[in-house]
Amino acid sequence: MSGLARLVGGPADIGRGPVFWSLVALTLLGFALYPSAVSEFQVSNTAYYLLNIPLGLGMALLWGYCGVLSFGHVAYFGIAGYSYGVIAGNLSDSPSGPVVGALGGLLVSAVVAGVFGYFVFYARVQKWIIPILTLVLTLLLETFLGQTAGYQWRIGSVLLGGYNGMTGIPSFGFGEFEFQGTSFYYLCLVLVLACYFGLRMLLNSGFGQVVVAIREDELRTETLGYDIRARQWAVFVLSAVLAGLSGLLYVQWGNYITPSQVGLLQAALPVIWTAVGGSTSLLAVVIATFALNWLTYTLSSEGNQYAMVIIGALLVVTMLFFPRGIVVMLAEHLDRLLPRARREARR
Amino acid sequence: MTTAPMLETRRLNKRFGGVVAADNIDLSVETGELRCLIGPNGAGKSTLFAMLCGIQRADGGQILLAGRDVTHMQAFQRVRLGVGLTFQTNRAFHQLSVRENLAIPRIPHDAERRALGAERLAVALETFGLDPEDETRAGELSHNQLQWLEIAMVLSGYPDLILLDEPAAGMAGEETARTATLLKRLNATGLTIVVVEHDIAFVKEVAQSVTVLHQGRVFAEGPVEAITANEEVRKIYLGKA
Amino acid sequence: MSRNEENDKTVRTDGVDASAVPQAEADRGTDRGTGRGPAIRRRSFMQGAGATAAGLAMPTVIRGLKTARAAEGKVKIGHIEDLSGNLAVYGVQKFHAAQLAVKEINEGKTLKGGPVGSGGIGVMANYAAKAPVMGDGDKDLKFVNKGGDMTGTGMAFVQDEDVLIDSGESGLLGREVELIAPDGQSNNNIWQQLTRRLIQEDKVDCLVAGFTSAEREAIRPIVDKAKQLYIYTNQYEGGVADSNTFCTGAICEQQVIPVVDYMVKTFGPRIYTIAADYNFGQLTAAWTKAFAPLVGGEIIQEEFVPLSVSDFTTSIARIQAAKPDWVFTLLVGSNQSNYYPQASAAGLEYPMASTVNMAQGYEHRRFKPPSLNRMYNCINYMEEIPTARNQAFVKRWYEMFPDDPYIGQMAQNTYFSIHLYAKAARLAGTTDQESVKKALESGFSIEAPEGAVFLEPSTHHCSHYIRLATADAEHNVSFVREWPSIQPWWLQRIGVNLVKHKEYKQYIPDEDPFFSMFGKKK
Amino acid sequence: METQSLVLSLLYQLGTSAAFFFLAAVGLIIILGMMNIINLAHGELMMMGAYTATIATHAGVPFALTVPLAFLVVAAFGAVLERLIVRRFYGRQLGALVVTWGISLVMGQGTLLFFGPFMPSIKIPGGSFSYGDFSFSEYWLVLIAISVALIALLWWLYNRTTYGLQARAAMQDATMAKSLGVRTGRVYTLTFSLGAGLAGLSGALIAPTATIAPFMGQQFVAPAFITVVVGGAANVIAGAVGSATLLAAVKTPVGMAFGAFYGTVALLFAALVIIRIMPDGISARLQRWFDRRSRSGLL
Repeated sequence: MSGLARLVGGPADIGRGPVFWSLVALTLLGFALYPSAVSEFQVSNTAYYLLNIPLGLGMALLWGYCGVLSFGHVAYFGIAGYSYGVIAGNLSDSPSGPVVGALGGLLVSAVVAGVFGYFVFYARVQKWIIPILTLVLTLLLETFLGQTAGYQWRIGSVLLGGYNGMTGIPSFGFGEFEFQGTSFYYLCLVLVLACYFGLRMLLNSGFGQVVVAIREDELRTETLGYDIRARQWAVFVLSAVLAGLSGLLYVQWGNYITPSQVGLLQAALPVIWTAVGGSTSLLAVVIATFALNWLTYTLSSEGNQYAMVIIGALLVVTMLFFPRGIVVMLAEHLDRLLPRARREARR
Repeated sequence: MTTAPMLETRRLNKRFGGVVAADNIDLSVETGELRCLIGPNGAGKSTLFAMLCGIQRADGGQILLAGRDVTHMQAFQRVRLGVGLTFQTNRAFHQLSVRENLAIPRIPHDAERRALGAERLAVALETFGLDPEDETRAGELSHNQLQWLEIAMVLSGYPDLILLDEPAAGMAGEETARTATLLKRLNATGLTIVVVEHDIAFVKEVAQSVTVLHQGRVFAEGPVEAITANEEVRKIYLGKA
Repeated sequence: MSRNEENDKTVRTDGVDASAVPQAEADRGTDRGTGRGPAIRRRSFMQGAGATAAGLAMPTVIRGLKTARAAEGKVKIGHIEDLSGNLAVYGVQKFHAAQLAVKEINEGKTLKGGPVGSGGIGVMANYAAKAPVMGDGDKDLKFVNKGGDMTGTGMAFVQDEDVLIDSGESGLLGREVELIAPDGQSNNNIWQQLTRRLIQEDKVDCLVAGFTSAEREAIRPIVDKAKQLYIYTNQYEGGVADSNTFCTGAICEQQVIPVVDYMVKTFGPRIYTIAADYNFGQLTAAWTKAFAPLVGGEIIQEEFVPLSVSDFTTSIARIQAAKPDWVFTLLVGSNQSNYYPQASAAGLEYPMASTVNMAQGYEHRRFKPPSLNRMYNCINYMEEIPTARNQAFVKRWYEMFPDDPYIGQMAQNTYFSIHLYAKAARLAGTTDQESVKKALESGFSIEAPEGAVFLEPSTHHCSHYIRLATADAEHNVSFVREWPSIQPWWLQRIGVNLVKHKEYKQYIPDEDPFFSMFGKKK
Repeated sequence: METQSLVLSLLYQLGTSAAFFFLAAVGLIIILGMMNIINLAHGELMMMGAYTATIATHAGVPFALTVPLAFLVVAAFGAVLERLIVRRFYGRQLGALVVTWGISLVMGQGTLLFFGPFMPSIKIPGGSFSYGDFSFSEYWLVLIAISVALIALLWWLYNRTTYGLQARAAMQDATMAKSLGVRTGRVYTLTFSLGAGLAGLSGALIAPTATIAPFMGQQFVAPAFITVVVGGAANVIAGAVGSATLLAAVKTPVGMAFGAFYGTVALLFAALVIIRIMPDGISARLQRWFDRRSRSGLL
């Protein structure tokens, strides 16, 4: 195996062997051709399912691979979204406004996550407290943003907009070109692929191995000479940037963001996607994020008042029968059914 | 001036609530020495061990590594100075393969240490019959193999001093002997070894010198024969003290 | 879903003459009105006249725009409200209102009303120039509560009792009306997805949607991109100037000013404002602060409460420390409703005024008396309005939805808004959206259950029949004062004219120099 | 007189606020603090208690009796929940989190479908009295007293009864407890059911002061979690009492001086700071303090 193939195809995620990769290729082909087969509306809807995936991936990285649960990652989603809105909105005359805005958005969420992460990890705060700390942070952010309705909350020419949210956020683009509809869909698709394969390679690298080692046994890893605080911090910031990427795509999709995007209800969602798919696999989280977003929309689109009951019951059943995540456990099952493919994969 | 001892503690203190776990412990281990720390349950062995490797903070006193004060250093910083350690319960990564376990430790950049470390690791792998390219999941190994794997794993970080907490716990006679052989062979390469042990037979087998801890204090210290013959030490072990 | 009876389907043949339908309605109105009081006859005459005037104007306005889509197929009304989740309380009411309106349209019914020209004279002609009798003791109150008395000496105006008349066709323009009503789940993201679906996939002819301002702002960019005809039926903070959006709910200037005026004159000038800490609360508080000095009032303290707060002990103590004459409560959502029982139990007995409670979430029915004792609220609709037309509406509602707990202000707004859309489409003779928007901009008046409502063309907002409702110690509701028509004037004052200049934004009071002299917060 | 009544009012606010935090958290103290189950359905259990009390009151049962009734109903429901679902998630904290979230969705929306969007509330028992400028609700004083009684009862239950001892043993080391003959399965069921029942009880107690609606539980979730986490795990009961008091002591004066927005922000900020400087929670700090006192012979 060449170095690159080993990085991509390594054991950090489920799915190895030619059968798997041909399935992936087929699925990708399907996604690539999808816009030409359906209406503009379905394309934009599918883009929405896709744009949530980096947030889910960040969650899988942090929780599934590093063992740190954040209940407030939507804070970075929101921070990136709002920052993009402020920067790109103020630079709306400049052709590079959206690009600067996007970079700025990611940078701001990385900085906030960096400061908060330093505060948490370098103090060696107990692990089970981290979810609550992160949740409190995002609730603080929501409370603050909710009351920014007035003119004094204007940054440059952009109003934060309070609870009603920030409107008129520019779409992403370069110069004259704007990502909208189908092109936005492809933008999401490419970014999701980049995130997925990037993370897969990262986790198959030495860095990834140490991250998994930290999840398995912090003390053991530290006494092998690793500063686990620095690694946890780095993973935290990286996952916050991924959440921020979703936030950027979200505001570019709807040209709009509200404080409820960083509220309690939204905060639980990435955790749910990750748990349902199986937190120990990137691919599982990708699938679960896509599927659950699709399901939520489809049920509500029917105007069915039982939608929430169905989703709730589904979560309970999934966790009862697939405690380590539905995708992960199905994959393991499949693995057992196909012993030959498995042996091949080992090689 | 003589070179500083590999490991030294000065008036090390630790309390838990009302219990004194370490009471002014002075300890000195020379480079190349193989020292055993023994003592009955509750003597303060584990606390001392935890303080040496930086898992617990001392309330007072100093810890020096090759003459360098490491009292306020984090565990990983001490490891980078050349300490390796194993725990009482096996803490190899059960989810990872043997190869991955051996690949995880952080390797120092110093070429001299690398060469020496690689040699020691090779000794360990040979003694235990471990294959460094083995892709078997560690969780599938037997208890003995896991214990050995953890020692090999620590050695893959190329340390100058290893602290082992009951390395032969739960092993049968033949395996215990193999572990003892390894410690002696490693020691012969100049590696400093500190072993916390319960099993007097094992101590007799490997140790050159022994420190006895009792109620958080250094109770006795000396060559292994003198200590095992000591009447007071026997009393402690039989609970008569 | 739309529960329409498929019977009596008198499908009209093709192209409907633009002016014929309102004319026919007006005629029918005259027939029905025969033998009633003179006022009604005059009303019918005016309606006819309005229709004729519009008919004259129409050829240029509407006919040229008749690029209608094929007349076959159903007329689709998209309706998004929250049927589940936190806001379902209000969403389900509004959904039922839409179902009722669509059912009536399909059964060949319409509300009275028609285009009356951009000045809205048709509305005002219905009333005498003299101000209505003000409530000042039992004697006079009765008159107003009954909506006037034909033979009484204090009579100032009169309203039609029977406003639901035959439309002359079943359905709309000979087509059946279909309601497509997905569930917003109290989640802004789903709102955006559903709006895209209704516009791009279902290609609805009219979108009626939105409870919170956040929901409206979430979907407005999508609406504007598609130039979708959109009706927002909620009471809100005001300021939306959007060529595609028609706001049929009451706004600050229609509610805050009358109630503050009344409260200052009745109870005294010292006002304590406690408001929800978000756009609606802050902007309404800003209106209060700006207006109170003009009637001699003074805001002695303002407190803004985050939406998550549900324990009001400290706020209650602050009010007691401030000793106001009355408290202006602009609290929103079910957490914040807790204020009322908590204040009552703590012995807080100041008179209260509001523009949000009772009419939306029927707090006077849900909370045990006397939590809302001496609560005064300016509303455009409450189920208790004692007029005959409203009682008939309430009866129709509960025949269709016998288990509903209450008919709120927003539900009534949705109800008349959908009828209003149908009338405008008939006037346009097509469901082509640009044509219908033009028709809606022709100065439309409709006889809603609350009273006459006039859609003001330049701002796309409605004049409303505003009543000052109050609850007593037993939570009986009475109406102490009425304003038969209050115009939405603020957007006009700052120069918005959507007929002439297209706009797509929401103004906030800070953009108005008139407001800028008052600080907003703290 | 002026100052006196202001001080009295501040004390009263502090008491009610602390009682609110404590009541919001009391069920969670057991379920999160002791069993380590992140129970996101906590709010819905409180909602269920509130509905039970409200329905029973409307049916003519005196309010005082509906409170124990709510305890029993929700405790029974909790026992069923534990047997059927929750018991498979011990030691799997995050699985439990998702499952309880699912349960909360089903309970909230199910209540909406079954009982409609609102339920007429019940009257707050008792009247009010005033002193100086301020007036006070008698019912809240009763709630403060009940909170104190609950604290005492819980302390007694966990420190002086066989069940309490067994429960604490089982939570610390299930295998060990099992080998000593403790029927851990039953202890878990009892404990979860007790936690659920307490949530129901406090839901019923808060019901008269709240809007009775299907999603009313959501308002308690954040305060409850913050209270328990700030309290810490060393001694969950003492911790929760300490943190409820401390949080109230931050929120009340700030809220009184600057208004509710700053009160809320101060509360959340205080929580962040406290967790940061006392990662083991207030209870660990308290315990150390007691230890020192007892060593020096003061206690």
